[in-house]
Amino acid sequence: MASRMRIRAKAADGVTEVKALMSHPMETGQRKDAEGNPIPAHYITEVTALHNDKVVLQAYWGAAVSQNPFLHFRFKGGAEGDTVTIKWVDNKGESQSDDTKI
Amino acid sequence: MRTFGWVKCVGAAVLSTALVSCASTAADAQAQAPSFDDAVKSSFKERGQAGMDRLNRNAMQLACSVPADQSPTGDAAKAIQEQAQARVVFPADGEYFGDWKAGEKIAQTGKGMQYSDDPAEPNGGNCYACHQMAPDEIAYGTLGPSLKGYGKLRGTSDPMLQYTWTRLWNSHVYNVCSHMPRFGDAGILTEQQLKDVMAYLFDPKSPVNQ
Amino acid sequence: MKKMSGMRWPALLALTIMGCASGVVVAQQSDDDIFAEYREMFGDDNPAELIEWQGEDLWKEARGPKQASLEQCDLGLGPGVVDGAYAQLPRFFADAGRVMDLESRLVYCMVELQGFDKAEAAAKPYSGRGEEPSALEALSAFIAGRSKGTPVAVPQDHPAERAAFELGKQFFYLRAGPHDFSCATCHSQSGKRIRLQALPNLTASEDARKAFSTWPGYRISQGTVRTMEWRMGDCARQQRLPEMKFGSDVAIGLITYLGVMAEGEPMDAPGLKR
Amino acid sequence: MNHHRRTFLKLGGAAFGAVATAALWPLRAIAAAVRPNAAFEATALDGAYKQLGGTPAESADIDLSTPDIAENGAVVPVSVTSKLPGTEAIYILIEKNPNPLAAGFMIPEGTEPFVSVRVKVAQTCNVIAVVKAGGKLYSAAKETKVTLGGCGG
Repeated sequence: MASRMRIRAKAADGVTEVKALMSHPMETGQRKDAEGNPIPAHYITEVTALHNDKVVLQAYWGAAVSQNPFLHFRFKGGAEGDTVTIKWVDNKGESQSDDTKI
Repeated sequence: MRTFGWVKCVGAAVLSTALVSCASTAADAQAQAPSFDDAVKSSFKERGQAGMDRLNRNAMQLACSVPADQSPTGDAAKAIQEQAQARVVFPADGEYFGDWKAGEKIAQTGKGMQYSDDPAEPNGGNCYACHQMAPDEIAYGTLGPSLKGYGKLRGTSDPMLQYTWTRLWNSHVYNVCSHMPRFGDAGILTEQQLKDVMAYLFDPKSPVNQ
Repeated sequence: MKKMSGMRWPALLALTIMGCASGVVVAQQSDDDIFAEYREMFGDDNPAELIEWQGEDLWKEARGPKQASLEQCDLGLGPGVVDGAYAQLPRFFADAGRVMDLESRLVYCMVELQGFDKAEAAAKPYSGRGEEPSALEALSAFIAGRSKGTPVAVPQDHPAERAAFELGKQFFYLRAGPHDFSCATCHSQSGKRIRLQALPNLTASEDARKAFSTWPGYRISQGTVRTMEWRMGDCARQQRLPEMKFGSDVAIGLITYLGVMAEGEPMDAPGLKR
Repeated sequence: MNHHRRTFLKLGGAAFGAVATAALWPLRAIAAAVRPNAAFEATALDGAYKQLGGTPAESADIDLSTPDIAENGAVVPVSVTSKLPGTEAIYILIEKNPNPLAAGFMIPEGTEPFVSVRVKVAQTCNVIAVVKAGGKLYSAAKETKVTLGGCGG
């Protein structure tokens, strides 16, 4: 139940607008913690957005995307009640998927 | 732990709020002083280089712990300013200028004397936090006056050099409750660092004067 | 968002001026809007929301030796009432016999309801670099978020509440440490900035309202929600003072002082901060 | 008292590959269905361009929106809209970052050639949008100033 992604999808004039906030540290591997030990790189590498079962955006990210990433895009079509799903995979092999209704 | 100039000079008076006798807040301050001091002491703990002694206030700090419109005036102000003047130490070798490039670093650096800072590292002066200096540095604060073209506008006469050194050493000589840290008097910057900052302000080659 | 839309026009003006004057000339006056365009681009998408959700889960989760949730915690408006509670904190709590801000009240509830050891509950109030938000950060984000739109009304009825205000106000002007800094050094003049950062004049109602109503805030530079006590303590660090203790009289006094100065402003936290 | 409650699916290396592939299978139709790892690893702009397929030509048909001055380089909002027909991909590069390529977006048929994200900008430099359209690369650049804030630094 503790969803760690916030997805908002709104359809208007035949276009669906999607905004997502993901919870992720997006560590570059170049920072040090309070004790001076390096914090290992940990960042999302791939994000896939689906409208129902169709891929509407495929993103590849590096560590330069900011912590708790934000993504905003638009696709044609989409109707109230349709599902928008966003999945991500990171460099440690962790992944998460969340969806919302338009 | 550094020793501050005022510890030697003001001595026991520093530690006693009862000696505040300034302007209109005197009665309030005295009525509240004991419990206020206790509340403050119990609200802090020593950490890193920031010891509890930092909560002990000298005469200037006590008198200036009020809103600006209640700052000491008249004899009370004069006493603080004279005491500040008497403690200014001018360069032993009579030389006011160091390296403006080193001075620029000091002006840019805000680190130093926080409990999160490494005491082995030199302190910064953080001039840019409050002052405009070199015209091409846009990240400057506005709490203090602009120092753009400082040396070019003012020249390098002896009185101007003495005035500027004194400002850096202890700004309270000129303005009783100045917001500016006492960079020399409180041991924030070394004599050499102060000379470097002087060079940054006055050197014709310094970006400040471009 | 109120705080942003109010600044839009002067900001555009400032940016236009800068654009015209060959690049990088920044006017000395009225330039607390330099980052307005930057902030505008964030819109309503404040990552604090992710942390508010964590806080909500944590509020409802059975934890501690007593395996209880915090849902019966009395934040001042009665057990379990979260909506609008933050806008009336700090306040005097008869059960604890002292004035408490949100964070010290949460520790009290963790001890009383969940059975945590007090020292343990308050041991690490703020998360470190690269760490998940602390329990108090997440809970504060959630609880403050549930006061959105509620006007700030920090009570001054009990003598202890008035004493907290007086202590905070007096401390606000206290100059100490090697740099002689007080809160007032940076926060008692209007329209000033440090480097490029606007400095709120916390002795003036307009700035105090804007400042108080937007804490806790998502701190962009730290990627997490920071709390009002963190704000007080980190200012003290930069004042070169020793560490301001979590839940201390001075911390709660300062927050009371600022809250009273912000009277009437609708809460808009968690805000978005540098 | 840190709050650890991740809902992550923890996966081993091999399993990860399988799942990733499964998740991506509908993308076969899209030009680049594989992360351009070499481009992400490039440490200078030229190298990143090379890995993406060559130096792009400047184009006025790309709208790139970034703030003139960022309050914090850790989070800089960037939006890109391409008016180039047949836009297949949008890349965002930060000229002076240790690895300039920050993100790439594959735009399938039916998705508008627009993306908005927030990226880290290590120092004042150009933010560059590269658009792949009709098999060719185009670019637009805009400088973002990253400044020093606050009192303690």
